[in-house]
Amino acid sequence: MNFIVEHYNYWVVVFLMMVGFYIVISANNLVKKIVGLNVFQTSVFMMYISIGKVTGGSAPIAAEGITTYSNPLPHVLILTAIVVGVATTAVGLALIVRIKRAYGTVEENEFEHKEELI
Amino acid sequence: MNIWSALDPSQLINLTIIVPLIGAALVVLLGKQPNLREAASIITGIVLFTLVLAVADNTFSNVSMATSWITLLPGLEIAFLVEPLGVLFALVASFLWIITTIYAIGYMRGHNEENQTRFFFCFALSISTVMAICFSSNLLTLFIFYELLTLSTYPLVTHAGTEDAKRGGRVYLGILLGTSVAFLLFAILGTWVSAGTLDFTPGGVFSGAQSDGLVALLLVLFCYGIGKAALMPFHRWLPAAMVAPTPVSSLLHAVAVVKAGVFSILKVVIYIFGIDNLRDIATTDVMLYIGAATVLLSSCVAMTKDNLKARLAYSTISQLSYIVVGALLASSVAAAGASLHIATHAVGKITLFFCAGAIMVAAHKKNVSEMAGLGRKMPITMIAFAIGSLSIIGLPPMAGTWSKWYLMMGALETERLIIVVVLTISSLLNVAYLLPITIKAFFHPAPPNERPWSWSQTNEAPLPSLIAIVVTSTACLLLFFYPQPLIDLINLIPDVSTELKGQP
Amino acid sequence: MFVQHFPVLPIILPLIAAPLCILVGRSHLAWILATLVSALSFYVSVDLLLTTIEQGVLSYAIGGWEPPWGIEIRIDAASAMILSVVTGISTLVLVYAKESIVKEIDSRQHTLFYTAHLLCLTGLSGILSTGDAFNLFVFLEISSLATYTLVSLGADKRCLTAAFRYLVMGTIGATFILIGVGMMYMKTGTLNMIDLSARIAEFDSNRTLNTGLAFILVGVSIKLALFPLHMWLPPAYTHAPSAVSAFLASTATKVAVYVMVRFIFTIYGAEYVFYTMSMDIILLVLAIVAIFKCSFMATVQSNVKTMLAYSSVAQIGYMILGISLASNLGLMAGLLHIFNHALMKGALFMAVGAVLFRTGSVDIKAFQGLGKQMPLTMAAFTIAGLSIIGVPLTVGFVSKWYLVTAALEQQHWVVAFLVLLGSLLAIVYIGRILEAAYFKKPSQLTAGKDIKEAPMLMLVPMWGLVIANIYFGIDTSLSVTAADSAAQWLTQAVTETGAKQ
Amino acid sequence: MLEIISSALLILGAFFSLTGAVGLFKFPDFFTRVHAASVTDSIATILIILGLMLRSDFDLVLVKLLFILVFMLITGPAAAHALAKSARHGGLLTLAETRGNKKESED
Amino acid sequence: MTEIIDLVLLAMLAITALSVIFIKDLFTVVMLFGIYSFLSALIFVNLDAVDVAFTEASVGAGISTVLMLGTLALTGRKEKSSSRQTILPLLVVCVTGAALIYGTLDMPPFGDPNNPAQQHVAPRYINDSPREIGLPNMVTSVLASYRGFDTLGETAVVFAAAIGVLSLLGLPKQDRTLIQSGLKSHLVLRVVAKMIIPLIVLFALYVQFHGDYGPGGGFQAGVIAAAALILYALVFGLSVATHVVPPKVLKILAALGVLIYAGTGVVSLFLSANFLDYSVLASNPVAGQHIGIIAIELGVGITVFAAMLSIFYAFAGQAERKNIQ
Repeated sequence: MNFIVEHYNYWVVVFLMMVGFYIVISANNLVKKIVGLNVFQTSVFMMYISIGKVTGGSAPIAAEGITTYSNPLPHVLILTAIVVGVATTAVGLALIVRIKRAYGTVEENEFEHKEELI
Repeated sequence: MNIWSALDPSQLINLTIIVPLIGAALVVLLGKQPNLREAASIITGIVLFTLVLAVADNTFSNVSMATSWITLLPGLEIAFLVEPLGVLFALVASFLWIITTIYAIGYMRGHNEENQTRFFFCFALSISTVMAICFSSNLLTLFIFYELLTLSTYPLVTHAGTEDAKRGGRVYLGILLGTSVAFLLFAILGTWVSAGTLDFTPGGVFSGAQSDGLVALLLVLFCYGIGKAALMPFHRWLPAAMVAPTPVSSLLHAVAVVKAGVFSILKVVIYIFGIDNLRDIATTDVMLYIGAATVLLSSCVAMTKDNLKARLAYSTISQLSYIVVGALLASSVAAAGASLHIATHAVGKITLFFCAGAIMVAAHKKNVSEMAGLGRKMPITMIAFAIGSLSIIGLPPMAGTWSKWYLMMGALETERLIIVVVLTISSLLNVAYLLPITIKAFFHPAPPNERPWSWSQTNEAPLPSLIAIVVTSTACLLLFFYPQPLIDLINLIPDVSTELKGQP
Repeated sequence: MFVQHFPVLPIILPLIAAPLCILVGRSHLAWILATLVSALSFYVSVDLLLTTIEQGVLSYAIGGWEPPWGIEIRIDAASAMILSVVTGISTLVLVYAKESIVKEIDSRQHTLFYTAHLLCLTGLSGILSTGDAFNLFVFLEISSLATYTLVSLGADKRCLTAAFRYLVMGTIGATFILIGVGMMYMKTGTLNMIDLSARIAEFDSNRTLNTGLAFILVGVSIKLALFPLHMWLPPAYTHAPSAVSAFLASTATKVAVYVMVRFIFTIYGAEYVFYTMSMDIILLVLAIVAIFKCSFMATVQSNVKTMLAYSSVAQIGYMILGISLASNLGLMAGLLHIFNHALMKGALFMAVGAVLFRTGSVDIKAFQGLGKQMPLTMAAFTIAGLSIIGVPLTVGFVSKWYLVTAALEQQHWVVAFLVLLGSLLAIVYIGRILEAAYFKKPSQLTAGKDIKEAPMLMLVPMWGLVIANIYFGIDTSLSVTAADSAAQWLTQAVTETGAKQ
Repeated sequence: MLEIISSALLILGAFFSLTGAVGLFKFPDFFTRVHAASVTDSIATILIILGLMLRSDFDLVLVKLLFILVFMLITGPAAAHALAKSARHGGLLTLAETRGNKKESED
Repeated sequence: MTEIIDLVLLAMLAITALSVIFIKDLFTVVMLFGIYSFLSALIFVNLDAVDVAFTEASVGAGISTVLMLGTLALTGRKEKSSSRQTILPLLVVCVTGAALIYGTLDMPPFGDPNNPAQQHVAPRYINDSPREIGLPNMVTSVLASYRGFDTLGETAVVFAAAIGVLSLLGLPKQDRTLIQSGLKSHLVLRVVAKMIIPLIVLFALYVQFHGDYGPGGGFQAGVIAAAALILYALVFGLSVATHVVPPKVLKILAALGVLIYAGTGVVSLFLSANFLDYSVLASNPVAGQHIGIIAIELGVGITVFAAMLSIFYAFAGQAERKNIQ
């Protein structure tokens, strides 16, 4: 029981990750793939933030009267990771726009060549 | 006979390799003026031969000659070292190379082939690599130049540029590169890892610390890895390469390539495994019998071939297996016979190929069946052909006699009667597939349209070819009467001798 | 005065040059700038290599914050060696690109191309130099983003789908690595590699750490196109501009291999990975399958770039094989092959690019008769091809030699034999091209046009690589010493952790 | 005293947002739903923020809340308006109109 | 209390994510994703990661969603049903998930202050950073100084993304004609926009320079400022926006930001300190740190602003181009 209380957070996060991952590899529409990618990454971010959480701690901004802070390091990492995520998303979406223009579709199963399946 | 005595002996090795390269360069430079170009080739050949003679001279007055170029990998260098077996092969190759060049000039002009410059260039290149093989002092060097030989002869094989020339070339390259990369390199690496050295050392490199299974495996790998020895079932490349112009066939199939193969096998047997240890290796017998089988089978195939060159090719395969068998008999006498066979078979077989080429140039005939009455049209050629055949069969007074003699002795000494039987049968088979040609040529009536015959109609091959033919056929005779220098040379090879063990 | 700052220069030089390219605007100025900077970082990397061979690891604390609190730049022989390869190839490719991109990329995008190339270089150098697990992820993403851009610059529209597939798979891989790093951090509370290795050594086996490693390995395997995860590579290399293919094929995947080496040998330690988790078997099998499957795929391609791409995947198999032998010699063979393969593949892709430049096609038909029309290019292709096959006196032979020796040393006779068999397949797929080039009449693809030899700016770098192929095939002292000391340092890191236990 | 007022405001705000949510589900057509939704982000938020302001003592937090309040006051209605208008623009009819049309068709 | 909120939020997240799988209307999918990232932002707040929450809300829910909507405008909002087999993906996902669950078994308990993650490196940041850097916001200190190199990389990534999008879509030309496109008819919106855009910009500046003391910093500020102009472009039309901030300028700004950041590091090189060591920028280290952090935060802000806006321009330019055709 105690074990569950201590880990449920991670398990839900894993579930979310897998939902995102599933969307990425199963979706037929490229935009949806990108959405899935974002869901996947956001869930990973949650895992990191969960690592940094300290029960009874507060946001890592020094203020008088507060003794326990949550761990700032994961926050920093995830700030960076979020930026990376949005950068990837932007490029991916731009690619999709070009693909639409070149092929007239963004549905994977409508590309001509087999090698173009993503 | 050493006109190079001024030089430091070790320099001779470098020269033997570099001179042909210079020759090749000259050939390219003089590509525009055929006469100068051919002159360059011949001069190169002669200079090379004198060099090799000088090397031989030093060997007899046992001056040790060694040189090292570069260290390729730590502990592994491209290095050269003169030892008697190499000298023997070098002598044969360099001598016959001159003859072949002379012959080739006649042939190529008679056929007015294209790309003659490329032809003579590769020709010179190949002899240079052969020299490197002769004197290589470790397996890595041998391997490298073995590969280079394959690559430099490939353009010669596909010289004609026709579709089946390409097909032949593909088989040639495929089998030779394939076997060498898959088996030979593997065997070399195995030796390197297990024995820790690749240098050719008298008595072999395996200290006995290695597991028997490993050594046995290595022997098999070597025998098949050296595809140039055309041990069945990796013999296909030899007939396939018959598409090449005849001078190439003669150089490849009588001298350079195939002999490089059997030479490598001899070297491996003598200097990597060591003749004495050979007996204890499990797979020796297996390979020995495979060799024997090759001897018989290829002779049988040869009989079925009507195309002259194809027949000669299969006869070459069987003759090569003589040498393999001799090497694997694990007796010093047999080894001697094998070494001698390199020389004797070379002169004999090259004569036959020359004749085949001459017939093709002069009478435009490829097949045995068409040769009735040819003896009158081209008497000299056909006489030479007869001499060559006898030498291959091993009848006195021809060179072939000696080598077969020693092989037989070796077989008897090791009490392997099967081998004795095999050798005898195969000699009979040789008779069966070689003599008919001569008989047909001289005693069968020529086809009606070519009669009545008169001397005026004698129509021999171009002079250079004729010279070549005469020289080689006389060599066949000479080597019967004066084999001594070669035999002395062979006796210098560690634990190889023409004397039976029992005798003092 | 900058000598003590050399470790960080290969990263920040291109990083600063990239925005400058945008500022100067004019494409040929951008070209000059990019080439100069790349050459400069090459010089720095070589200097670093020589230093590390003598003195071992160089550590540089970014921002003056000592590790593990700050980010550490940590250069040992391995990283310095691959760093030199990457920067060197990049310089040559940039020289080559000037002419090559004219026909393949819209002139308005040339500046962007150079910028993206520099960013990619930044990312790769960063991956190689950093001593911090998360920082590695950041630079991985820089290089990846730049790579997606570069690939999508191709002329054929299929480059778009190729880039997109690359993007999706690459991002999944990066996220996997992120998960793995997170799990490592969770158990150790640090991100610095050396610190990590010390603290991981305290666990003999731990489920979280195992999973972390598994995810990192899978993620990296996507990036380095290990066999079942290689689907993104062939289309990407096929449809990217030639200069890009040449650069990526000879650097990007190699860097990923290096990352794998880092995680296996420096962070987790060979004992943990190979004995506790017995990853070596998995890697070995995958590597062998990769060698055969992809070499075979290469033999049936009609598009020469695709063929080279598949051959790259096969060659990566050789590197992984070397690593998976879990021995000093094997690791050294793997590193050596990274170095050598960069030389050969670079030259091959450049040659193909030159053919594309002149004939406008990379179909095998376009190669027919080129032996006479573009002698220098095809000669370069031939030599590099022989090197791939592993003919003596080329670098390919050296790699093969060490790989097989390493395999035999471990008594893996079958593996050794398979390696040699693999090179037979190489004979087939290279042979097809050579035969077409030298023994076939020009096809209708090229019949009409008169094909001239490639321009000087393309030939010079191409032949630079070819000569390197031969030079390092004959005089192996430098490359072998580098690879050897690299392997030494990597395995030493293992023993260090062992000592800390 | 403040406590009680603020809690009252908070509860009221909560109640309004709840009604908004219910309305969003219950109401028949688009426009009525927009109306319901806009209740949540106008009155409900205002009440909640006021409640919070009463709880916080006089400092930066208070100012920030004030800012948010003003911001919500401006944006909330604007958003609702934009929604409705663009729906109109897209040719969506209100319930009444559709009924009217039906009548016409019946006649 | 936190746990309960946590649980509720997680449940909502799960529902949102699952519904993304099944819904075919991409517009809804994108909206759901916006909700998803808002919810995760709430979780971050709940887990004390205010800066992250701030970023996630402005990026995930803001920029990403806008870009996705822009893409949908060009590619169509319906996902076609496909005959694609779903067993293999499901299998892959199950295996991966199983592996992860297996990994969680040895994970340290959630929120335990004695976890290794809290023990080894972090304490220094928490206890000493106020003294060493002189900033109350530890996240900013770590981000900008201890791990400043990561942030430099992050800036490079944004720059790279901008380069990528530009090379793929190209920037719209700045046209002198000033077509009053956008939402001409929406008078209310135009008035409201005029009222709030200055506020947003003001807020962006506040976030930029107050990031050292509270949540926020260059990245969030850049995004917010970009958002202000995106709103402007949406309401008054792209051509007007390009007139206010020309694309060329954006390109230069994006490059400039990276240069400012890297330049700061190089300056400390010339002051014979390590790369990105700010302590030497002023006589007293803490002041130096402060100067350095302000400088690099500025660099980040400029780059992010320019990159985000130019990316939006690129997409909007495509949209207009489509309308013209």
